[in-house]
Amino acid sequence: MKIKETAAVISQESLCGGVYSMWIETNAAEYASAGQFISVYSNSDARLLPRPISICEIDKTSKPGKLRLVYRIAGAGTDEFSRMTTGDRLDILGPLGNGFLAPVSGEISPDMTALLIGGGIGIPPMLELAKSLTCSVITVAGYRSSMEMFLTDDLESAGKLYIATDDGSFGTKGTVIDAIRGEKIEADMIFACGPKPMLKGVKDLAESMGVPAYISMEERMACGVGACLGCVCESTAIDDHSKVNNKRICADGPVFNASEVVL
Amino acid sequence: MKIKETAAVISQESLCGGVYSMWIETNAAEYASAGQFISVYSNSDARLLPRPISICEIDKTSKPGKLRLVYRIAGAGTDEFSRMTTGDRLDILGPLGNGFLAPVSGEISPDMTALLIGGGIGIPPMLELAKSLTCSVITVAGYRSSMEMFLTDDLESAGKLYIATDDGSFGTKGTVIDAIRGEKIEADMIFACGPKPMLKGVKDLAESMGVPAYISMEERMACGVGACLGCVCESTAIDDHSKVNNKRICADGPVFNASEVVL
Amino acid sequence: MNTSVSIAGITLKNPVMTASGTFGSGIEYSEFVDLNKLGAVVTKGVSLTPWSGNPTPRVAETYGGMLNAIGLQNPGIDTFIERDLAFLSKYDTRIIVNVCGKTTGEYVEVVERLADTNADLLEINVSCPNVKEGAIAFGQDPKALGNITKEIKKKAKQPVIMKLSPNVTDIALMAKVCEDAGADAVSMINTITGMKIDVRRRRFVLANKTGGLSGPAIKPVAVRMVYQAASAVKIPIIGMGGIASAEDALEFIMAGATAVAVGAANFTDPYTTEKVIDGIGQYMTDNKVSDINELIGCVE
Amino acid sequence: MNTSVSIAGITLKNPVMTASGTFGSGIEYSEFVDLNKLGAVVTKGVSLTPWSGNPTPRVAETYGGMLNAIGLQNPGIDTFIERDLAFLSKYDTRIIVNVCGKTTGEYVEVVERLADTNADLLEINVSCPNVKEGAIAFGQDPKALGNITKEIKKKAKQPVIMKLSPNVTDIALMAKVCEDAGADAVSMINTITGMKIDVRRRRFVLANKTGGLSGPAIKPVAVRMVYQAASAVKIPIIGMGGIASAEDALEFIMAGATAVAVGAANFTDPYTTEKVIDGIGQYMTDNKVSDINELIGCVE
Ligand SMILES: Cc1cc2nc3c(=O)[nH]c(=O)nc-3n(C[C@H](O)[C@H](O)[C@H](O)COP(=O)(O)OP(=O)(O)OC[C@H]3O[C@@H](n4cnc5c(N)ncnc54)[C@H](O)[C@@H]3O)c2cc1C
Ligand SMILES: Cc1cc2nc3c(=O)[nH]c(=O)nc-3n(C[C@H](O)[C@H](O)[C@H](O)COP(=O)(O)OP(=O)(O)OC[C@H]3O[C@@H](n4cnc5c(N)ncnc54)[C@H](O)[C@@H]3O)c2cc1C
Ligand SMILES: Cc1cc2nc3c(=O)[nH]c(=O)nc-3n(C[C@H](O)[C@H](O)[C@H](O)COP(=O)(O)O)c2cc1C
Ligand SMILES: Cc1cc2nc3c(=O)[nH]c(=O)nc-3n(C[C@H](O)[C@H](O)[C@H](O)COP(=O)(O)O)c2cc1C
Ligand code: FES
Ligand code: FES
Repeated sequence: MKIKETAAVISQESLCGGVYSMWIETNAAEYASAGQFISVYSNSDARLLPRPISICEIDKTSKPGKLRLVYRIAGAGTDEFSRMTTGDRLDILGPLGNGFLAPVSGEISPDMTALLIGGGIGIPPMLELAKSLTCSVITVAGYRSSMEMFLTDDLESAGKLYIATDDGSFGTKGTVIDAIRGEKIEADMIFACGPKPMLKGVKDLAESMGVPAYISMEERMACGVGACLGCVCESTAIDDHSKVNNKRICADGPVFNASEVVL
Repeated sequence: MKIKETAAVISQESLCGGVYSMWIETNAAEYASAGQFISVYSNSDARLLPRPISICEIDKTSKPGKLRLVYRIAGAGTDEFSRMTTGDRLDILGPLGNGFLAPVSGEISPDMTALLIGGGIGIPPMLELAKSLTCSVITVAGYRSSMEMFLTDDLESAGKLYIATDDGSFGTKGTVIDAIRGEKIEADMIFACGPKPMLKGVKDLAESMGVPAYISMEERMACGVGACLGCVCESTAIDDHSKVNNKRICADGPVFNASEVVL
Repeated sequence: MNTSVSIAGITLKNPVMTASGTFGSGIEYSEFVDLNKLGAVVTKGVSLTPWSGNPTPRVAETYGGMLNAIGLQNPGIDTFIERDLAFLSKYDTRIIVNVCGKTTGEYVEVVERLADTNADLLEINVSCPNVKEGAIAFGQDPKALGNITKEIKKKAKQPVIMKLSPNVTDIALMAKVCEDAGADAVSMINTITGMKIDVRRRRFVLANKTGGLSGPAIKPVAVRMVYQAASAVKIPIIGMGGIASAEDALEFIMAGATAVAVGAANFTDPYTTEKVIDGIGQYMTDNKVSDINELIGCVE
Repeated sequence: MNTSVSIAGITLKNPVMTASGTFGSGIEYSEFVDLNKLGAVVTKGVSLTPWSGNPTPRVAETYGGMLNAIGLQNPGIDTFIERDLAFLSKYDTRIIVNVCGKTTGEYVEVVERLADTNADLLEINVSCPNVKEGAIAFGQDPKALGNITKEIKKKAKQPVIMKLSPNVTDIALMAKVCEDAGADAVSMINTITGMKIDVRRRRFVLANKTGGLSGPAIKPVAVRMVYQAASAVKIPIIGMGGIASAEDALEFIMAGATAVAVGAANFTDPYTTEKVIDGIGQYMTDNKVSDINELIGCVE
């Protein structure tokens, strides 16, 4: 169930340069699961399209529940969000899309190991996923440098955590793939979110490991619900909706089996 | 001197249904005089043109000084202003235009009597004028009904006050002109602000009394400073700016000698 | 209080419809909006065969509006009839099918395929700025517009609405050409061609370079065009472009539109159509208007 | 760092000017802006004799923009030369005189009267949507546009900029026509014709019914037109339409504009021109651009 409502900001903190963490109170939390996202609307009348932001953590213990969003300032909209403080209100629509667990429901047993791979601002959705999974979890997070690391404590308390940094200032020097190869990490399935080059690497990795990879894709959106056809990505098979090779990231994704999409 | 700045709301109160009084703190106060106005900008990015609002009271005792605006909700912009509370910020430009006293400077002596006529939302600028004048002041204020009266206490403490109401629920039943005729008010000069039909009546009254009338005009504005030629009114003589018969209300007015303009 | 209006003999329970391409076939938004409340659902442009549309990014935000260059991705008429028209048949609302094509022949074939379906009206999109062939090429040339209108009218079983492009010098002329060629109605405006540049990266924001501008930003242009067209033709006009509130819709109606469509505003608030419908009712009550038809073209 | 650009041999210290009609002749805004900082001041349209313009209301606010129907009120060329050009002569900025008329003859006469003045460039307004005669009638018809350009070029002592209307089907064609007829530059866009209706009163908000839409709302259309024109002509383009920030200005420059003008944004913030100039400098520093000319038309 999707909800459009005015949510309240519960707290906001800066995690590291340009990256913020915001908890909001919203009825949408009740229906949310790891890997879904919400559309966040600007309070400026100049900016009418929503900003899609992944759900980083879900708290269903209260009613209305709470959602955590972790985001990087990328432009005017996220800049506006970063200035919000407790009690501020913002319109949201969600939860949207299909999360990480939908495609694997019933396929995960407690003795399995899931490998979660996050790159940069693709890391946040991995946290709720790590917390939700009922099997062993190994997370590999990639950052530019030790100065730009965030969510590491949270991820560590939700499973084993490896870190890669581009400049080697912390953990493995190189990419998440370098870290996985270097640490000889094995797993039964992979979940990943991050920049396209990383997702390509993940796809190749999964193929070489012979395990499925579920990756979260990104594209500019308008409706967020599958109606406008703004946010498609190329799919390997004819898609159900338009009978071409275009899956709608907002409605058919954002999580896809890596074998379904062309990267 | 005109100032564009972000002013702070000091206080806001509702005077009667739909009419609000707001004090703002702004450096523009230092240069303001009765009958001038300020351009008030909306905080909505959808509304880019300012709302011209007359200066109702000026407090130059502090630095920055303070301005009082009394306004009626007429649409989205004034509605937005009415929701502001202490500490809110709004952009303003001003003071703009020529006030009531510019055309009569040096011509008023303490033994004279000035008749101030305000109709509806044209009443606010009369308050600062009443307080500024160094001669006797008689104010006549016209309202729709006793339910919609505002600023009467303030006006009373700044001079003699007569009231007319359309429905006769307070004071003279009828227009301000009816009240003046009924009370046989005499004066050496007239200052007026209000709807056009009232200003026409004032012009005729002044002619019959053989005294000058200074009236404040209104028109939709864009620049507020005389550059765009949006806010003209027809003048009896060729105007200086465009050599036609159009005075710019924002720059040549808003106060005109009634004989200068065609009503 | 009567809120129903009629277009070419087809009665709509109220004048509010969805703008083609912004509401799919209603499936996705039916989670938010009771489709039974709508005057009509106007479906996304459908062509003879599946079209895959343009590369991404396909959408961009602009000040008070948005650009899109979807490029008419659609599953083609077969799937559309089977799935989308079947879905809509469950609802008590009018169905307007938006038709696109690369050649007159393609348009006509789609129109013929729709003949025995539950489509109530056909809206012919000759104004999409985001595809290279067909579409806007017909919509910017009076002669081509007249010709395609005539060809479609020859074969169409349902009344035909020609959807006009605002990217023309004289919208009244284009409306008149349609009327003269037999169109039952015209709708306007499709999007205005625009462009956005990412100055940091020095690149076009849209993969297609240009896209169609829609949203509140364009409303004054759309209202003006409806007014000009209404002064030139007698056939009904469906007005759209930036409608986000009942007041917006009423501007179009007073300018001369018989019905209106809500487009980009659905993306900002999926409940917009219902709010517009309720707001029009409120306006009529407040202003003692017993029949919405009194308001059509009433501006002075 | 070089911020100067050149239009028909006239060098501007930076590419930022005021848009005609939004800045008077600079007198009023000189209280806020140091005119010496501007690339050029473009003055309000001036005609042969004083024009009194349209009835009021002449301006209306729209979503992210505004409508105006001033109707080219101006004191006529005599007063203009005596007062306005004399005022501007005190400043170290380029002077671009915007010229309007009802007939080709009137345009030409104004142009001739400006021959021996301190005007650096002439901008010919053939695109004002708010007057019945002249203006836009020339700007919407390629043949008329070519003719008037030729006639003016015959007599003009200063380089001639033709100011184009966006209310056309093919802006590239209009720019090309001007280039072929000898124009030294083109500027675009003038306002897009729009309308606003007060639904409570069921009346046109503007006395003139229609007005010209400007402001941030129209920027994507303007950028697109500059890009299309830049692809069609070699003469310089002055871009405008919704510029309120340095980023906005840079969009136009990257689309192909050699210079830009700030219009309606002056009304929202009288300091806009200075902010745009400073912001462009900042962008160049941040992005290590040593010459602004490198940015002209650089979008990919
Ligand atoms: C499914 C999904 C999940 C996402 N989750 C996160 C997250 O958890 N944390 C986070 O920091 N970011 C996330 N993003 C990216 C985020 O949406 C953009 O950074 C944000 O929209 C930028 O908005 P802005 O106004 O700050 O930037 P601007 O560049 O000013 O935005 C202008 C427009 O472009 C769109 N846009 C710009 N960049 C992107 C982008 N990369 N993806 C999609 N639209 C974009 C905006 O939505 C807006 O419409 C996600 C994107 C998607 C599609
Ligand atoms: C010199 C001057 C002094 C004024 N002083 C006062 C005052 O002291 N108190 C007060 O309540 N009102 C005053 N007004 C009127 C006030 O400016 C309008 O009521 C206000 O602009 C309406 O804005 P809105 O957004 O609420 O209405 P909307 O109708 O939504 O406004 C839309 C647009 O129309 C313009 N507009 C609407 N009505 C008017 C109007 N009557 N005059 C000018 N522009 C208008 C707005 O500025 C805005 O650009 C004054 C007007 C002028 C010209
Ligand atoms: C994402 C999107 C897709 C569109 N697709 C179509 C289409 O398939 N056929 C069509 O005739 N118009 C299409 N349009 C145009 C709209 O139907 C409408 O004419 C235009 O957007 C103006 O209305 P608005 O400002 O309310 O959005 C599309 C518009 C948008 C924003
Ligand atoms: C109030 C006003 C008056 C204008 N007067 C003129 C004019 O006299 N001559 C002209 O060529 N353009 C005139 N214009 C058009 C502007 O110069 C400019 O082309 C247009 O407004 C788009 O730019 P903007 O969006 O930055 O305002 C006027 C615009 C406005 C808003
Ligand atoms: S954003 Fe509209 S279909 Fe995905
Ligand atoms: S509002 Fe611009 S001249 Fe008065």
